[in-house]
Amino acid sequence: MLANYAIVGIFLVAAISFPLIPLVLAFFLRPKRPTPLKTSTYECGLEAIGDVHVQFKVQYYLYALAFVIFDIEVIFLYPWAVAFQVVGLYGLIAATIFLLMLFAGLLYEWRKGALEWV
Amino acid sequence: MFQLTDIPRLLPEILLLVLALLVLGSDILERWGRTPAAQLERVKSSASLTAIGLGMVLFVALLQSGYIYRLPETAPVNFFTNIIRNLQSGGPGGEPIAGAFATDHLTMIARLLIIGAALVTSLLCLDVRPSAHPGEFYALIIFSTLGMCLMVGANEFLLAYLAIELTSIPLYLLAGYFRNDPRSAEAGLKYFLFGAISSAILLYGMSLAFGAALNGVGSATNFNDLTRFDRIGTFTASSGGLITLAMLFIVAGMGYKLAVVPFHSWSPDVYEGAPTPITAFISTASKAAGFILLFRLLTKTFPAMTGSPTLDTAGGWTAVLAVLALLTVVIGNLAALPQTNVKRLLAYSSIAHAGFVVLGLLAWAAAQPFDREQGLTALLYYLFIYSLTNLGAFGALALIGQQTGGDDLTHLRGLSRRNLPLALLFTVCILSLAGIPPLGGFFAKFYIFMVGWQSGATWLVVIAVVMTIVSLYYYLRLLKAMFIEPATDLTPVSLPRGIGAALAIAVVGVLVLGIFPNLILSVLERV
Amino acid sequence: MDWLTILIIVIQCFVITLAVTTAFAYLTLFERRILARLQNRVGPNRAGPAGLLQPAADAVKLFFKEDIVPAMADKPVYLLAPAVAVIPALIIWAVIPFGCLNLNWDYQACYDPARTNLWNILQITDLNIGVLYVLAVTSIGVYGITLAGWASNNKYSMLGGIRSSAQLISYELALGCAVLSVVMTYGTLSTHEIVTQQQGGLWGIIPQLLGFVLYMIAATAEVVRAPFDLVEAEQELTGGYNTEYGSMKFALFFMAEYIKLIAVSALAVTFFFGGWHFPGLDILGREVTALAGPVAGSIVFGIVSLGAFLLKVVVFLFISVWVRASWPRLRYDRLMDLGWKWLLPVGLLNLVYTTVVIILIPDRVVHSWVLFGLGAITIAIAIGFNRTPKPIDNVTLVKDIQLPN
Amino acid sequence: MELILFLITALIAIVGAVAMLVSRNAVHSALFLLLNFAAIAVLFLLLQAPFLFTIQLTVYAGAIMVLFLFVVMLLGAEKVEDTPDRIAWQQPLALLLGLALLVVSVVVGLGGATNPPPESEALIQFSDPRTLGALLFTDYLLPFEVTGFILLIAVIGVVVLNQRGRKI
Repeated sequence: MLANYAIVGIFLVAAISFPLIPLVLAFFLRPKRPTPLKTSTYECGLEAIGDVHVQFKVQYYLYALAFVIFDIEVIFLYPWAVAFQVVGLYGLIAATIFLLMLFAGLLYEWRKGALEWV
Repeated sequence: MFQLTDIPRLLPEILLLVLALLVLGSDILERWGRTPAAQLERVKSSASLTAIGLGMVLFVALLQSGYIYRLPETAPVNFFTNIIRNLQSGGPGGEPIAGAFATDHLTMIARLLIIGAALVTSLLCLDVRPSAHPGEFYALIIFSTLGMCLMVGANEFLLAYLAIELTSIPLYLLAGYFRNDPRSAEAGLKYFLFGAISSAILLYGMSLAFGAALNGVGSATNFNDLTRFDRIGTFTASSGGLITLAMLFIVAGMGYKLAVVPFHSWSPDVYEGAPTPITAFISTASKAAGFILLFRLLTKTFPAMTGSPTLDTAGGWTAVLAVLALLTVVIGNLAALPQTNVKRLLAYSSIAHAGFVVLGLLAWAAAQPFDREQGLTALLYYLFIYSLTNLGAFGALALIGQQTGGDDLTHLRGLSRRNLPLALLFTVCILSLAGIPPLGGFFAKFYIFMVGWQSGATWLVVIAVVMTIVSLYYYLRLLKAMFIEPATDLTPVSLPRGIGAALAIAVVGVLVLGIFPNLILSVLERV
Repeated sequence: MDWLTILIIVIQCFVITLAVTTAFAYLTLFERRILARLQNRVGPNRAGPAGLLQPAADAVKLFFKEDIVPAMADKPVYLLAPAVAVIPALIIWAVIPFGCLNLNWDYQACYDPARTNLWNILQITDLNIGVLYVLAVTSIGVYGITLAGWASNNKYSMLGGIRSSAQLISYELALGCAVLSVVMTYGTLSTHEIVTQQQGGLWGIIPQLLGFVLYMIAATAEVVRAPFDLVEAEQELTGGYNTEYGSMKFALFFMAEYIKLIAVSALAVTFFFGGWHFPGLDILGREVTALAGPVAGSIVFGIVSLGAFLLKVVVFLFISVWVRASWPRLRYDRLMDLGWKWLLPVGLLNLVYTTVVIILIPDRVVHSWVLFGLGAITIAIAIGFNRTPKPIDNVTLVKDIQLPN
Repeated sequence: MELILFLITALIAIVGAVAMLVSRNAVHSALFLLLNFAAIAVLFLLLQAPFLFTIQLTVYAGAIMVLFLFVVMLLGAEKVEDTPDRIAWQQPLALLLGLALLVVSVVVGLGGATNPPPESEALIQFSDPRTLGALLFTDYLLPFEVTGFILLIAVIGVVVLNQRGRKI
């Protein structure tokens, strides 16, 4: 079984070398004449004003939190998806309870307005 | 494998889940108005649904356990007896879900204790107004109760761990529920950080035990399998450092949850900052569940590592616990002496009481099986009395804090003139905590000292008795503030029905169980 | 494993990586030409015959472009981000079967779900958790964009980066649900097994019509293609997360996006359109084997299956370009609503359908068609529900204003 | 071979963890933690647990770390400020105790490994996601469901801690 993953490892090496080769090549080929104006931050063509850390909506963070939770729940259903024909009706009941929790969580967030982009 | 007969065995847990979803659903699916009256109604409906529901679950659990009424075999067959028969088929004995959960007498009794404590807490909460999200407040209490019920019956590492999390996560949220109050927010954060670290330590201990039990076939997380195959049952302290390390980690991890010195530093801050009914809940039900889980973990996973509390060469977990008990009793009581905030004072008193409870665990080192069982009985009795008393004390404090605007000793001044019944109820609880006869606290302490003595930890019992006398000082300070010191403010304090009922239950329980301990001991002895 | 096998594997890995990158280069040309046609233009046609050398010309240009690193940027992360974006896009390909060329020279082994006697040179490896591997790699793909946005130290980049990562994670859930329903239908996580189980014309789209629709929407959002390309909303965010990137680094981001697009199309083919299956493929394999021996049989089988696969992928790519030419961009709140309030609940519903129907009706063909019907009904209902909401109209129109006389 | 792989991965994991601790920039810390997660995922793979490998990547690397990055970026809290440590004696003490624990663990771990490792066939059978799924729905049913409850509570917690009861 590990052999399969070793092949993935080899492929990973290939995949890592692929972006690196053009980057390194370009590093030697391209001109390098940076000036302070060139390397300044772009902002509408004017001088950049203020810090990058403008205030972000807390909503981004709420979505990320909700994502973590639901992602775990969906991942947990994968072993069941391959085994549900083996574990049969009781497995179905058990998974239904689990799915119910997922639905309840989603419904709760929805009703509470946590999924609202306002 | 899951079987149909498992359903009645897990019935209280299933009902708790349904109740929690019901409370949550009734809150989010209803369109509540924005007016204060509508908001008040919203809180009231969630709170009363929780209280009534918990009462019903308690009733079902009580009926199911068969301690009050056991359906005779010869009873006629009709609709009602069928219900009861089916219910009681889930009575003591059996291990549902492939042995992951044990529904023995210990679980049954502890379940009653926990659901009862949750019921009293929900009564206390009838008059607390969560600023926002009232429905979730009550649903979280029920979820936490569900976690504790699973914790006391957990017969498997994974379930034990997850049950602890299911208990703790709602409690973290509840402790920090009033986000606008910096003390509550601090309590929530501190509780969470300490809880997370201690969970990690506990989990590490569990995985070490799992690894120590590893052999050619694999390992098991189930306690039965761990011992049945002699994988771990034969381990003693001298035979493997790994298993000793596992035991130490488990004791330390649980020690954090139980706020045993030196793992106690979170508890005064959390107790002080959390909403007072939640403090009551944390200090009673979650502690009781933790002790029972600790008992199960230690006796089932490390049966050959018991050792002796006399601190001889044998070592073992009783020796570790004896040291912890010594530290807890001494430091808990001494640190309570200078406190001026009543919640902090009671927090330290709770720490000290945890030290006494550990004495009951030490009894497992005794030679005779009879003495061991006595130890467990004493432990359970102590937990019952302590829970009732603490619920009463914190309940009264919740009311005082709500109506006088603070919970410092100064706020207690002249309470006897502002509301005598409340002062008297509070006094009974304080005296029971101090262990004054004929209240429950006295007999509980007496019993546990006796058991500790038999286990061989005589030195510890002597120190504990001395410390009990020391503790009288700070308990009496509370009484002095209430009855002797002059009041700065003489406006009467009203006693709402919810808190009144909760206090009455607690005080009556303490009195009755103190005077007639056999009422409950006859049940507890079945363990 | 002997040295020859390892050598073959190494060559295979590099060849496939090269093939995928070449495919990316020509996809850009393909897209530009098709878009041009759809807009009544001609598109790039000067470099080489019919513009076929255009990608090479682009590459040469990118190599010689000056590379500017903003002074305010967090240098290590800034340099790392493009690589982090490309690598996940490439390694998804490890489990996708592009065809079946059995080096043990037995074409029938391709139809064996157990993979006995199969050494498929047209799939890098078959993992028993292949589908989960795809999801895991996709979930790593967020980092390239997020880090690029942060490291540039530019407001547009930051906004674009955060926006796109929120979009990616939101649609990852829907994607997970859609893929989960496929896994449920075939009861396996191995991509090879999923393909073999679609033998005989009962392609995945029949039991999983709903799953397919969900997958296509979610996957399009995952690869930030139109109409979900808010990341590069030029009018609001200039270039989004790659505002401060130029030359080869920019090319790498571009590459990551297009390779992901091809990968997602290839996965759609694998899950819902029978992978490399093609009607008459097994007859062809049998006849050629009978005619010219097993070696020729499996080689012909392999080439034809690869061709069938590529053909299907090209159809998907064409649809993607077509969509880009026809549909306007979504507004961000609508985008989030679509992900969380439509795709996720419908995806969960689809899971419930799939389980219940499969457990109740064990017969493969019957339950496939029942699921097809259920899916079609659900899609119809969802479309019926989703009327375009009235625009919030709080602007007083000119004609309503009473002009003073 | 496997031992070498294990040692390399374990080393990467430790280096990632230590670098995460000492890095002064929160985003760099997060990236080092990511490296650590990836190494741990590979460790799972070496233990013949491919399912855990993907979970580690999807959940920890793909979801939780994204959340971390979001928080850091949203708060603009990349740079750690040097606030004077009010309890300065804690840090050396903690280091000392941690080292002591490390030494004890190593000694115990080297001395205590007396049991033979499980047969690799049992492990390979367990590595099949089907076996895992079947186990999850039979023997480990209760923990599985409890996980669902905990996740529901987590959803509640997100809302309770983040919102001031704006809607309903």
